[in-house]
Amino acid sequence: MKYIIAIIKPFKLDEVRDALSAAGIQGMTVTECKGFGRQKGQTEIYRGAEYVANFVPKVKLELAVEDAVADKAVEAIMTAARTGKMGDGKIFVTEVSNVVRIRTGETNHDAL
Amino acid sequence: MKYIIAIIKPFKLDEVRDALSAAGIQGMTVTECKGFGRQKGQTEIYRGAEYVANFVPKVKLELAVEDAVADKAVEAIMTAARTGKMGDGKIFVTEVSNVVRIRTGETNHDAL
Amino acid sequence: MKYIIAIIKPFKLDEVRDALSAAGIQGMTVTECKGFGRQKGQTEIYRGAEYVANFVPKVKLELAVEDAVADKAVEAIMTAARTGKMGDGKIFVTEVSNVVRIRTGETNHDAL
Amino acid sequence: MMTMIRKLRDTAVLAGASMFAAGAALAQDAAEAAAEAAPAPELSAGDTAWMLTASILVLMMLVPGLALFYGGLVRKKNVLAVLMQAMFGAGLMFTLWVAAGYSLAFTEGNAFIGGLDKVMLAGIAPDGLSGTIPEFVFVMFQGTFAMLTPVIILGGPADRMKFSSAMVFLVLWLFLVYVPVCHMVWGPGGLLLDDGVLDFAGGTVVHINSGLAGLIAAILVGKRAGIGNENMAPHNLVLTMVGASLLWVGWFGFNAGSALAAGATAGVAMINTQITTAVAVVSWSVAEWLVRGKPSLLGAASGAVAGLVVITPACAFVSPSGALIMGVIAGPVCYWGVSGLKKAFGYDDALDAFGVHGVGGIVGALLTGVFAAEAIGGKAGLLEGNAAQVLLQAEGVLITIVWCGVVSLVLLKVIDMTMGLRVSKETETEGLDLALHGETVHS
Amino acid sequence: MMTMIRKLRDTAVLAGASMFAAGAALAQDAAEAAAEAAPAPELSAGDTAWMLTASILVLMMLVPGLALFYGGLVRKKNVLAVLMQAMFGAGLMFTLWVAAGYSLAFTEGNAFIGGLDKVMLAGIAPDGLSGTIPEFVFVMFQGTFAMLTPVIILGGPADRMKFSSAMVFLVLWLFLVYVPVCHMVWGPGGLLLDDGVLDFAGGTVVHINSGLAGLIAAILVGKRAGIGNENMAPHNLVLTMVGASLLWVGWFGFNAGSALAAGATAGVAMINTQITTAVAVVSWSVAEWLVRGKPSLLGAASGAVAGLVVITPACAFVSPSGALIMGVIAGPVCYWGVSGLKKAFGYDDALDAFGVHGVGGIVGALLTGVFAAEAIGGKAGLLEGNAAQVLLQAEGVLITIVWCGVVSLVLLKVIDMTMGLRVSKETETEGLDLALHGETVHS
Amino acid sequence: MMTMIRKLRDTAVLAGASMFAAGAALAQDAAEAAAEAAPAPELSAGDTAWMLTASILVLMMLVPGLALFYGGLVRKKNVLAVLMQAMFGAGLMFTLWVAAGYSLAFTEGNAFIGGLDKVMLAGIAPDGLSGTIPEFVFVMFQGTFAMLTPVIILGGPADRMKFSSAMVFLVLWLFLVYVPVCHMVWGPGGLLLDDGVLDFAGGTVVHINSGLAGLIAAILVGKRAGIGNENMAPHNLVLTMVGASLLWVGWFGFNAGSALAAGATAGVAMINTQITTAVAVVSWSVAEWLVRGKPSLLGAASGAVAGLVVITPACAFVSPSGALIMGVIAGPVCYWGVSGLKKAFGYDDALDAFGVHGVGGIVGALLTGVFAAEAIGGKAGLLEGNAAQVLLQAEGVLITIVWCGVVSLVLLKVIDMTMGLRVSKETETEGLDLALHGETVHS
Ligand SMILES: Nc1ncnc2c1ncn2[C@@H]1O[C@H](COP(=O)(O)OP(=O)(O)O)[C@@H](O)[C@H]1O
Ligand SMILES: Nc1ncnc2c1ncn2[C@@H]1O[C@H](COP(=O)(O)OP(=O)(O)O)[C@@H](O)[C@H]1O
Ligand SMILES: Nc1ncnc2c1ncn2[C@@H]1O[C@H](COP(=O)(O)OP(=O)(O)O)[C@@H](O)[C@H]1O
Repeated sequence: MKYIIAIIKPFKLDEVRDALSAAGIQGMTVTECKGFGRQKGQTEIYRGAEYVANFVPKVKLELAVEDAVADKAVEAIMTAARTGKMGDGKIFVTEVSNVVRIRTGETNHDAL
Repeated sequence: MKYIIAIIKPFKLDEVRDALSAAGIQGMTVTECKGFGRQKGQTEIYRGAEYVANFVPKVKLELAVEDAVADKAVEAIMTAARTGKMGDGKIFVTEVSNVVRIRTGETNHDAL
Repeated sequence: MKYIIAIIKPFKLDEVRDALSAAGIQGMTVTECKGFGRQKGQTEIYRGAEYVANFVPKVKLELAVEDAVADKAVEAIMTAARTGKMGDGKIFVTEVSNVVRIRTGETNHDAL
Repeated sequence: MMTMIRKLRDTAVLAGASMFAAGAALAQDAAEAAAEAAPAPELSAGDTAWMLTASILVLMMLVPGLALFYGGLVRKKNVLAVLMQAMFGAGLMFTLWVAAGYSLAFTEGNAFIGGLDKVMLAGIAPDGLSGTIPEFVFVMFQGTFAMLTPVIILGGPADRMKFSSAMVFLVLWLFLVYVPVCHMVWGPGGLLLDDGVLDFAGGTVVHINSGLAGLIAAILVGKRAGIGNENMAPHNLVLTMVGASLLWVGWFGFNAGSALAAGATAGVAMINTQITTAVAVVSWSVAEWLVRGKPSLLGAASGAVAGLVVITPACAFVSPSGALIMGVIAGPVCYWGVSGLKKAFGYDDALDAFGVHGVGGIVGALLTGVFAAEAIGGKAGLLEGNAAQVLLQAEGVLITIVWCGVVSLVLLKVIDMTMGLRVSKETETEGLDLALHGETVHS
Repeated sequence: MMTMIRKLRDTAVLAGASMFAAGAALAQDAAEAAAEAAPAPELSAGDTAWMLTASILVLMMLVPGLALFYGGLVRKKNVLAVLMQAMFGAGLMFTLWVAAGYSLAFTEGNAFIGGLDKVMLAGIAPDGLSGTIPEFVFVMFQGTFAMLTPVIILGGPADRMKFSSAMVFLVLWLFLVYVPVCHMVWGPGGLLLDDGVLDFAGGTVVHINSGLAGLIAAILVGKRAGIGNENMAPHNLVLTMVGASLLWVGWFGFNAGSALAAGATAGVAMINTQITTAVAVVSWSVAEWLVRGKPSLLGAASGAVAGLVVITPACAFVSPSGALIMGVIAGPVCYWGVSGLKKAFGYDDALDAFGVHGVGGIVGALLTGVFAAEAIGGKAGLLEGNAAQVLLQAEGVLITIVWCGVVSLVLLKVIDMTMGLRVSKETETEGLDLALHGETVHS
Repeated sequence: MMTMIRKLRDTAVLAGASMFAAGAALAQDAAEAAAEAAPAPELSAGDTAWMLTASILVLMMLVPGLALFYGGLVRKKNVLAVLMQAMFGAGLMFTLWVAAGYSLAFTEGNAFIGGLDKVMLAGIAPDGLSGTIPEFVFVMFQGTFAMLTPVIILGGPADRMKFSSAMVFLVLWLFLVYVPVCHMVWGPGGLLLDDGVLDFAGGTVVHINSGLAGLIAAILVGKRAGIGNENMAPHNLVLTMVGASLLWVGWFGFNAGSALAAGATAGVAMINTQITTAVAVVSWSVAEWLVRGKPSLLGAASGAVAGLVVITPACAFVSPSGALIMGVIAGPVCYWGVSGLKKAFGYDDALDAFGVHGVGGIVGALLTGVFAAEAIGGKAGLLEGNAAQVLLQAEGVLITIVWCGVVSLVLLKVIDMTMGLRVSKETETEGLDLALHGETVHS
């Protein structure tokens, strides 16, 4: 199975979630994070000083999926999260060797 | 070595941590996150409107362990985190190829 | 490609980021988290009671890098994040099988 | 006729000004004394002490009161922008008040607007009196009303209106709506002064006025992006609750302060204000409990504000029992204003400027005509057989609605066509705090 | 000359009602008595100005003062529920106060309870006086005490008590504990009125009463789930500090307002209140510094509240030096109340309603008997040779404890058996904000 | 002797106490009336009502006002430490004020310091008057100034100064700087009392004094670690805005309260304070808008404080137009104080104690000499041809700077050499809240 990690713009979260639902993805986990990349952060001004935030607010999605669904999921995220501007984010695909549903103890495919 | 990612209900964190300690696990990292799955979020009411939060507050545990301990760790989490109700969470097991302890530079088994 | 996860002390973030930039790393993602390990948390006092926080505030860095750069990145993090005191943190290296840049659809090496 | 009106007005202003007095002595103490032989009124340290305090309380209603009430209701990315509207708006409005607003509202002119004699407060001496208090204190007290009212409007188009356009609008609105209506209602020779409309502390001038303008602005600026899909829940009801509390606390400066003296009238205004507010907290919450199954803090806090709005025109005219019934009505009606009514018409009055201030203001104005008790404020209402009072009240409401509605609409249209009312989609997405003010909350 | 002044002051103090006056007639009857021989009391604009302000200040102690003080101390998931208790409780209590509470407390009846003559404030005219202020203002002032006191109780069972049960309890408690004790202590013909117990601003009626009821509620509702294992640390001491500050600020309305006039007695009450509070901030912090190694903000803020509670009954009776020593005592003793005492008995008084208000109230009542200075308030205490006063004070404490204790216990037991006191385990886990009120803090 | 002191004190107080009186009757109404035939002054309930309120307002400026203003500006890990400095500092300073500060400042001694007659407020009777108000109220009112001023200093070295050292410094500074300067300026026989320097409400004593000490402390304690690299942006401007609002609200107690009576002078002080503040909100924001492209909430809030500081010495001396121009100046100049000036010299005045209070205090003192209008406060300034007044003002500024500068420097050096001024690098990194006070914000 695959474990997909996607970094996206926060305001795209609802759209991406809907796209994944449409693609049949049942579950995911979301974390607020800060990104560092080509997109530069907003400048904050205070009193005389100013500070260019190096970090930009992002949202991280994590979802475990069947191998077969992985491409569709990546595709769905990519389409829904894209604005075409810098900072749209990245998708990372890794392997997961085992998945367990805590409630039932089911594992692997059954646990998804 | 294994890298275990577990999504659990926030109020179970203390119990899970104790269970892992009992199983001899020395360290772990915890992040607040929001989950999307079968369990539905609470409805918020405000003025005339209402909003069903799709996301439920969760806590994510990450721990790197020796291969030999992995099953025991999964077991411990599963037992301690279970309430039997929807939304108890998931455990994902992945591979980690190298671990480094920053303070000493030790690697792999020594670093855990 | 490698996916490096590093847990460090929060106040070391700026130094580590600079070190990685110096090593040519273009992007990374940062999450606030809480660590559990040898370092013990601060004691909070309130009214008559007190509570030893088991968890210590940490920051988690995630970065996908070319295999060739991985060691340099680990090295850079290790050097910049080290204070020599307990709780300096850990670095975990895992494999990532695919990387996608959402904005362009580029994959793998091009996406980094 | 004109002189008669003028004379009546002078008496009224001296006797306690902030009501339609129509020959009645309402601020009993001062009024009666003045009424007798009318010797030159003297400064009363007691009245002055109260009016210094009352002015400060009304200031506190705006900063931080209303600012927090509104600030807690928006999403986190926009909270500083809301606070900025209140803080900058406060400074700007009072500056204009001193520059010309006070003169145009409170000196003689025609039926619609005053004159320029007291521009920059010219000619007011430190020992010049307004009734039994220094005129400077009266300028301050009235100025705090003129600061607060325009900022209430911005609850309607909150979360998406340009800061610059909002401020330009407030400036024009102050002079073209607030000042004229204020002059008509309270100023010497004002159009409505003779009609006998009852409005003790500003239900018309402050609440109907601002609520309606807020509605129009909300409609013209358009709905918030993402409404219906994204979570627009108030980001921090702690702030909103603190704001509502400070509004409650400060409103005594507004209502009891409108007696312009520390006497019996202030006492009546205080107890009635407290009663309607307390009851409306309960009645809104209970209505919500019945309809939604849960009573919310936002409901209780909104109920307090609704009660305060509703009792504002009535507070020196009705009996405690009347105030209690007004509280019973205030809660559910304004709750309907922010839910049923809003849903029915589909506008996006983001922070319910109209739902609470507009609806509450209208209801309060009308109910004043119903519950006015002769034994309390010298005027009988419907329940005491004077049905005409309700019609008078309706007249006051209508004139305000027409004037405010037309002028606000024109002003907003013009601004929309010139500088634009709304921020860019990107700014709205990213949040106004960073985009407009270069700041954000780090916690 | 000096004696004349003193006499005048004594009259003022006697006429200033909010204390046990040793054979004197209080509040109205004081006024009435004074009315007989003296000329009919007239409205004083100065006194009225102060009492308008004082009433507003006591309101601010509850919303947002106490609400924030308590709100910051709970976990984040329960903060809105705490604020809701204060906001809704405020509305509900004042509604009942007007409906019947005031009449039952402050009109003549028997030794335990007043009559129903002024139900719905019937018969009070705008120009009706209570001493030198409008009676409506007196109703308001006393009403703010009646709003504040019951809500203090809810600090004990905070974080786990059902909202509905809490409100039902407050309603019953208001009528069966607060009103009778208030009548006994301050009302015409009240049981304790003649005994000579000194309680200037309500140490007994407000603090012992509420603190004890809070303790009983905390015990009956049971301990918070997870206590000892989970982190129960205050989620946001910024709120608590703001709350403590507003309590400090507002308490002058409470204490100096209890003089019911802007005169010498109010001045004494003010300076003593300030002294004890300031010193208690230091003494609690230093005690904690010595015991724990660090002085905490929560300690300093709690010290302020402890000082305010302790000086409440004494503020017009003791000298500044006495107030200072009371401050030295207040801090460490209440610190022990929230630590040693609580640990010894093992109850879970979540926000230390008893530890601060109960313990501080008792200590303050007794110390009033120790430090009362004839030159200040006309009554000598232990240090001036009148040991009997301490016994009198103890009597007042005991009667309050017995009455309040028994009635509160019965009420809570009955509610527990009928509707239940405690939320479900799930609700407690998830947080009261979402479960009970459908809201949460997003920041 | 005693009577002589009393007489002197009364004279001083009657003359309007909180200003350099120069034989002129500044609190025109009360003072002049009293001065003529000068019968024994009597307690005025109206004046007392106002001064009770004013004292409470100044208290609110510190807790929670200044505490929040500063607290929002630091990083989240240090917010509780800032609040603790304000809360504990408040308690400590007032304790010392009662113990000896009041006596040393306001009884007769030599030109630099008073005597010990009223240590522990000995000899003050409940009916003792200070002008037309109880002396106890005067002690309280002045005490709130003595609480507030030292805490302002701590904005300079915020985020890195040891709590213990800070408190030791405040204790010494209170007695060696605040009390002497206060005595020189306002006390009987004070050095500057006769010079004719105009300072109505404490521009010198409070703002120049504290701002300068803050600068010196900031320099001696050194720069914050990581400044320039790490994000030092204010963590929560909501708190700062609330703090600024409460400073604005409370400052009327400070300025209009300094009239010590509810009369014409208080009215002038109120309107001028409001005008300068409102205008400065706008002028700072506009300056920033021009320079930086965006107007920030922090700018608007800072503008309010700058306006308040600048008008403080002038508020009863200038006309409304003068106040308006002072507001136009106040904003940009203090904006430069926190940006250009600070950058030029490279010190790390973390929360701009000097940039706002120091710069604003100096500007205000000088402008008072420019805009003083005889028709308002009885003294002519530069614009009315009295150029000498500006020199007098400069003298006042210089003497304060020298005294405060030298003593503060010596005190800080001594503390640095003995107990150390600065926390360890670890503590600074980890945050003062946990390290010094064992607490943190969980939200
Ligand atoms: N190598 C990387 N490893 C992990 N996260 C990355 C990496 N590169 C970029 N990111 C994440 O992706 C986000 C977007 O990247 P950025 O370079 O700003 O834009 P784009 O992907 O459009 O070129 C960053 O803010 C960061 O969170
Ligand atoms: N495929 C997935 N990938 C990542 N996280 C998941 C996935 N499915 C579920 N989760 C996480 O597990 C949590 C629990 O899942 P849910 O479906 O609600 O209950 P259950 O596991 O009991 O069936 C979710 O809230 C989410 O955080
Ligand atoms: N096995 C582990 N898996 C995941 N994270 C860990 C593990 N062990 C330690 N950590 C993280 O590393 C941090 C530092 O570890 P700690 O044992 O305190 O110090 P050190 O690494 O210096 O021995 C912890 O706070 C935790 O966040």
